[in-house]
Amino acid sequence: MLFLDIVSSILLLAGIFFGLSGAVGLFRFPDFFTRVHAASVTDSIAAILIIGGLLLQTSFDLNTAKLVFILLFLMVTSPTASHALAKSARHGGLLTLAETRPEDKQEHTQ
Amino acid sequence: MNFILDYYNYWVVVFLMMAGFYIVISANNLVKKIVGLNVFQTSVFMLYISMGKVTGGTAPIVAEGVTQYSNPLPHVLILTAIVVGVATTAVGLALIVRIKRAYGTVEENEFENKDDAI
Amino acid sequence: MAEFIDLVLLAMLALTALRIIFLKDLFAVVMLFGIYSFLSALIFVNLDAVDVAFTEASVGAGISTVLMLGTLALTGRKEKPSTHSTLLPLFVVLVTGAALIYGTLDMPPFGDPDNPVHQHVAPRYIEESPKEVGLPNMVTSVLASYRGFDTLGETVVVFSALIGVFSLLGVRRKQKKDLDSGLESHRVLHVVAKVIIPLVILFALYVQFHGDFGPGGGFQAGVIAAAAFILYALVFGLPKAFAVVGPKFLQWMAAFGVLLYASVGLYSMYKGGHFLDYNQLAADPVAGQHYGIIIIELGVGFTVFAVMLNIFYAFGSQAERSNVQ
Amino acid sequence: MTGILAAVCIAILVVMAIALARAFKAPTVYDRILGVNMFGTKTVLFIAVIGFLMGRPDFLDIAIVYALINFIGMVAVLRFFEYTSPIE
Repeated sequence: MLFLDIVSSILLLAGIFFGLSGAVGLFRFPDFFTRVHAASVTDSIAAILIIGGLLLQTSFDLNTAKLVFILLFLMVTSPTASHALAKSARHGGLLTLAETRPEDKQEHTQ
Repeated sequence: MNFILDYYNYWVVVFLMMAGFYIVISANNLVKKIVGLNVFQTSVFMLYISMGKVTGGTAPIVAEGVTQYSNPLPHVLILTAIVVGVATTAVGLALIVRIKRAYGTVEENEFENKDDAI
Repeated sequence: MAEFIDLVLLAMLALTALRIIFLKDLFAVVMLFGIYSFLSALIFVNLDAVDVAFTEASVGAGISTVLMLGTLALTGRKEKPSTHSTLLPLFVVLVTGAALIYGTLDMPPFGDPDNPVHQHVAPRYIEESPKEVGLPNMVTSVLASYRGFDTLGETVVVFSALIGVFSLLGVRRKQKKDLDSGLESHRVLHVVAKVIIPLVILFALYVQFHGDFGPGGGFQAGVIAAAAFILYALVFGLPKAFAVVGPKFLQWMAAFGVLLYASVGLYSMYKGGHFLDYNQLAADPVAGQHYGIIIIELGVGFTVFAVMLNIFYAFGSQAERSNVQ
Repeated sequence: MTGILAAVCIAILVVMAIALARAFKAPTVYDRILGVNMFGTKTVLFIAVIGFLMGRPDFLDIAIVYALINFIGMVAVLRFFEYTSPIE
């Protein structure tokens, strides 16, 4: 029984680490597209780890089914939402950082 | 410190009420007034629910080994209030759409000279 | 631990409300209002109000935000600067705020078990309702059985909201030249929406019938099912959504829900009880309560689903009408 | 075990606060949508963890509703935003 607790707390702590790193990335990154990348990548991994950690706590009953449903749902929707957001931003004419700064554009193209 | 903990909930509810009240008064756009109304409404809901809370009690769903429940009656009242609140918000927004079509604007300070227009 | 979480969440809520006051871009105001509803639903979870959190999250954050966005699509995004000064409103707000805070000082302390509110009426319902109505979820038993007449009135209020919105806006008939609106360029959303919508409807049915044992019930189920169809209308466009579930059919469905609810009452009167007295519905009173509550929750689910979806159709078709001209 | 769950709760609260800050200070509207979306996903996790911390795991229904409404709200914002105006 103790083994399960250890594994689930490891998963939970890893989930926290990724969540916090995503949040820091969301706050400090210079432009929108880097922020979208930071937020969506860590969202997915933090959700997997934390819900995985919680799954080990349940004793295979209705709650396990609900947690698996949440996990599957988040795995489908959160990347889709980030993709749709980035595509809509691009469609709406938002420029990436490299495009907005012409002076360091030359060294990109060489 | 204990005194603040006892009344913290109510003070935040009053603060939200006043924030919603201020939005309704000072907002120029009708849609923002509706948002202000909803902010005010939600703070009233929170007042009722925080009165019904019992520290150490759990949600009013019967579960074995639980003795202390929070008071279920404010929950029923607020459940009804939320649904009625959304119904009124929907009708309010429909009115705003009609005002926009009739007057061409939803800004409060542009209505006075428009009355003779229609 | 719970008090600490309560403090932090309420602080976040206050900050969100403050930020809403100073925002001029109405899109941002509506999105922050979405966060405001989510946060208040979270606080309700923390204050043990599980059903209320369910309703606030699905109705408050879901339907209200979508309707406001629909209105903004018609009335424009920028709020023009107001001409009159903000001193007078600020003064009025501060005076009323001070009076209210002075009023809260002699309220009973938060969360104290022997507050007067917990002494008079509540113990009777906490002890009796599992026995008399036989449902673990006391909120549903009070909402549907003891206060059944009020919930009937509330369903009629939701129905009259539909009548109000329809008399104001009306739904555009489907013209031939209707442009295939919706998020066509988002191919990924098309595929994902097709996968998700059956799941959401399945979850709505679970919520509908799970209302007796856990958080859930007719209102929440109706809104979640309406949210599934709203997602379909958003991604595939209104013409396709009209083909799936037309506004005419939804009007009948809304009326049918209220009729179903009231006919349960009349039937229990026919069986010799009072209006909406479920004990007469079956031989054993508690079984009668179960039947009664399941049927009226179904009626409420029908009405709320039909009304919320139809109101969205009315707003959505306005947005398309203004674009077609 | 409850200690770990409490730590997870506090960490998720911190992440929600940062997502909220992003939603407040966002230069463009898309940043704001991003903040709202991240806030929504983190609330789903927060309710799941609170349910286990308080020993009432039947709160998970609300976590599911949160995930649904967060996604549908995001699609609605994108849909109606394309109607209103080009990027300012």
